[in-house]
Amino acid sequence: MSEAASPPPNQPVPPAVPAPAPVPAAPDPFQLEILNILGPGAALENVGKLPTFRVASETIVEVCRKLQAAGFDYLILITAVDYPAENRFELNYVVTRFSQDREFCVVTDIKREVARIETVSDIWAAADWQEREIYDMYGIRFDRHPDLRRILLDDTWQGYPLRKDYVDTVHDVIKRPY
Amino acid sequence: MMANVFFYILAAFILYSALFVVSAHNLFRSAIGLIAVLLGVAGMYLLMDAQFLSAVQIMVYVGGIVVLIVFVVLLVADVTEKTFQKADRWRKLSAGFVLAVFFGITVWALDSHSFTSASQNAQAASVKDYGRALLSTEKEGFILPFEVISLVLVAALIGAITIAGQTQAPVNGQKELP
Amino acid sequence: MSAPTTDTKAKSPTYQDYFINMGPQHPSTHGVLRMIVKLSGETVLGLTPHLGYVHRGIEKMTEAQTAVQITHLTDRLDYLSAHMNNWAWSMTVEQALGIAVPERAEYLRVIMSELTRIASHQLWWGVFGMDLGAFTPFLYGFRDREMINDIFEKSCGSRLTMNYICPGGVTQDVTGEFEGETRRFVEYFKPIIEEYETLVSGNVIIQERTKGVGILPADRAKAYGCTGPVLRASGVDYDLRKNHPYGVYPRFDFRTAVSPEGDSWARYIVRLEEMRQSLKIITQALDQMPKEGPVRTKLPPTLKIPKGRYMARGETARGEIAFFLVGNDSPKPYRVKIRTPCFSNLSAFPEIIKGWRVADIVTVLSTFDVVVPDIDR
Amino acid sequence: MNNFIYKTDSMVEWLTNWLQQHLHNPLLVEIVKMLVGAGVLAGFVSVLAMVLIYIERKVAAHMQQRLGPMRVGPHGIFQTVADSIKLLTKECITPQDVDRFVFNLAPLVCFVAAFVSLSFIPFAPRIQAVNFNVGILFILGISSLGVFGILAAGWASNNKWSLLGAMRAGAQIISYELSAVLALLAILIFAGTLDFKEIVESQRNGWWIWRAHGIGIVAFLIYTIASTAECNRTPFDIVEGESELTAGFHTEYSAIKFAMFFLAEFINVFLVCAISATVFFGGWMPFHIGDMTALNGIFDLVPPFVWFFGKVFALVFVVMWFRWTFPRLRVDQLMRFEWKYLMPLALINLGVGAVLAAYGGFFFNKF
Repeated sequence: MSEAASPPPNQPVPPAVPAPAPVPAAPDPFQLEILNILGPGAALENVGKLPTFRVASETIVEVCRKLQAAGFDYLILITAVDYPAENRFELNYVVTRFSQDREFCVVTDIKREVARIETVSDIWAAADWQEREIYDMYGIRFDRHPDLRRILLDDTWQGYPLRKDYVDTVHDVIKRPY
Repeated sequence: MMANVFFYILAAFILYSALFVVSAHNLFRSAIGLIAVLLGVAGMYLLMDAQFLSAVQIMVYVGGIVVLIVFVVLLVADVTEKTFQKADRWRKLSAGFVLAVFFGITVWALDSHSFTSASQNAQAASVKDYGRALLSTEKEGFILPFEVISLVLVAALIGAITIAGQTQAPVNGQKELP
Repeated sequence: MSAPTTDTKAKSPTYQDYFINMGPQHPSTHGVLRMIVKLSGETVLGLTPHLGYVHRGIEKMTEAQTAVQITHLTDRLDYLSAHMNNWAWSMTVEQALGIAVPERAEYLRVIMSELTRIASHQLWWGVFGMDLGAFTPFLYGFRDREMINDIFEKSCGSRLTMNYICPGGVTQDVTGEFEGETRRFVEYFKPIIEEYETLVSGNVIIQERTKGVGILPADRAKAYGCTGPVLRASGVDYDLRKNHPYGVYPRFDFRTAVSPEGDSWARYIVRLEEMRQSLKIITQALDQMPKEGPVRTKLPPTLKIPKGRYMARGETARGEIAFFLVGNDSPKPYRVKIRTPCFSNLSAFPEIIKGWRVADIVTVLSTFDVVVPDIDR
Repeated sequence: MNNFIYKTDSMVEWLTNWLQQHLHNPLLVEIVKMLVGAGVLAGFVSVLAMVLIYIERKVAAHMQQRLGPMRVGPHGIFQTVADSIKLLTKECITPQDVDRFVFNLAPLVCFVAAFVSLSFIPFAPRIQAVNFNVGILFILGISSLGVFGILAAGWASNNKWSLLGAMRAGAQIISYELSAVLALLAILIFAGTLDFKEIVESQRNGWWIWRAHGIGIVAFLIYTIASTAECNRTPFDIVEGESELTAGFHTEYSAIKFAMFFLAEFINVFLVCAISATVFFGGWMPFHIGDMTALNGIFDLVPPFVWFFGKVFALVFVVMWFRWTFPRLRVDQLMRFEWKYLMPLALINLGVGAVLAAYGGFFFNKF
């Protein structure tokens, strides 16, 4: 609800909290600033309510380094989304500053059969475990990662459960006749 | 009558424990045997009405020395580990020989010495007398041995601390603890 | 009990390496958290957490459920911050669908969340005492938490996993006794915090055990994405309620509890101060709250989540929870990623515990206040 | 009441006569007498432990604003009995890969050490199982055997947490024993004897805690701290440290073997408090105030064993109070406290005490 304009405390209490305003199609100053930092390779996507910047997967480390240098010291999360129909994984890096109240998302695509990207864990230590989780759930390998192991599942687990085409071959819970 | 019965019980106990010390297959059990031997000897002292000696025996040997031995065992030994190898024939033979020689010497010594029963004086000695004797500078006083022993012990302590301090390996990444 | 073969971080064990297995069944890991600790004597040389013992695959489950159903999963994350988790998820859905929330519901959300924060910190305070070997604070903390649980029970019939806050407002209005009871609790609890201080804070042993122990420097805390009291105890003035205001929080006068030291003691006093600030917020919210009105916006029968990315963040008792939602014009979300505070906070733990003693693992872990289901999801 | 207490001599005499009439064999008589004594002591120990556990639970409960056991019997007084029966009838589990002999021996050692030590304590005039002229030395010696039980338990369990607990126990108990003994020695210098009976007798004119120039008070404080540590009680319970080591040396023990450790712990608490009461608070001696003969007369009417147990249980309560208010120290803090503060203080106290005993008179002669 970052876009919801919260009234300042000295104003009279409004009757109801307004619904979050829709994101304008044109980039606002904040988004322009990010575009500036990211350089020419980045494209703004305004689908949904989270400002999203698409970059090429080869440049992800470079992009993250630029962001970190620009003071974006808080990596909220990294996550992957699986699009089997389009044969790609989408990696989302949600970043903000500790001194700022707006976050944005840097998105990059990788091919499903490659499933490999460089780590950003040396830029933000928070990425360490987040990337391990993605490895665990999607099987995406992070090059140069210091300790890439499964984090939540068993070391012996077969498959990557958050992929859309995952079939649980280990647990037969559904097959049991109840 | 009573004393005799107890003497034989204790003697058997001490002998059995002593055998246990040398025949146990790991260090910890030997230490237990040693404690039993020392307790048995303390019991012997009690039979002879030497209560102070008995108490000191328990305190110093059982409470101090054996506990230190046990401490060392804890540091080096594993429960499942058999610390001692099975003796080969030569070792058994030589052990038997040494034992026979020692037994012979003991019997000879006991035989050649004429024992006199303890005087009334010795039995009546109280803790106060011991204290006086230890610190007395008279002809029969023990002040010199007492002080020499304490000096030796202090030297041993300091030496132990020095050795322990030297061999402590520096640990990587270890912070100075407050 | 020997060195774990799967642990790639540990080099091949030598006879000097002494590994102990802390957990998964251990009284002080607060659930089923397993840590492999490499020791030299009592000194910790390295620590590797092994997670996932209560992994329930909530993120996978969300892909098969509708937005309202997912609310029920969220309070199983950090069960001590159930209201805040509900709220953060509700905000995500409201953001995606453009649902407005009635005024009274916003205030109820704030009051419930702050009560939850107090209840969570009360429990933490008790468990903290117990982790340090004092059993009595545990009972004191639970005694006072009971009053809050009673309030929750009367409002929604449930004491732990409330499901009270839902997309569009709250599930039902509170009873008439609610305001009086909450005020009575606030009045009761103000002096009790001072009792907490005299029983535990003033104790020499507590101070010896916590001051200077397990220091988390501000830059490392930021790098690891630590949030909540753990971050604020490292001197970073960052509280979503202030820095990223949501709901009606901007209308209240309160202070972010910050302490610069970064040690266990700082984390302790930050939480005590947070309880005081929460009491302040509750009083103000009760004063400002409209006495009547709707508490829930009528929602369409099916909530289709439009295509795109949405994210909402909320401050729970342990830090920031964020729901990252990807919709594709269907009632079920395409992907929900839950960023939980304990996961990030715990990731900083192995680094700062090196060089401390076995007993300090317990102290520092206790002041990190992790809830294992929140880590494992 | 008084009659019963003071007539124990005649009871022993009657028993001896009766045995002699029926057994005719002096050796057999002696053995039976010993067995009877041991039986009485064993019964006493069991009941005492149950009472102490009940008291502990009640003290804890009331400090924590709850009621504690309330269901079994009025105010739950039979709860500990029920618990003991449960512990005795449970299955004795011996884990795999333990050193069975040592594993089974360890609880016995702990229990016997505590049990034997109790026989030296004078509960009232002429009620004392054994009287040695070096009784206090014996107690200190035998209680140091208890450490060995803990070390053996920790080692034999083949559990790393147990071993950590045992190592801590060894270091802690041996260190704190020094302070405890030094504190007691300061008073023993004044009393001039190591015999418990004589120590009590020497306080006919006043308890040592008041009479010994303030040395007594310092010594008492040191002894209380050090003996709490020796019993592994909070704030020095790092040996068990249930939040760190789960249960330390007795993690792997169950049923009757665990009960023995438990029993030994409570007997040890009673024991150190009994020593403290005997050495510092005059044992079974009634409280007297100088010339106030009337008041002293009233105090004299209270039987000695009530005085003794009153003092001991008051001290036991203090130890329990510690447990339910204090958190636990860390192991290095614990050792630092002993070697840097407590032991030097005890040494200075002993030195000053020796000088005063050699040259000075006594303060507070009237108490």
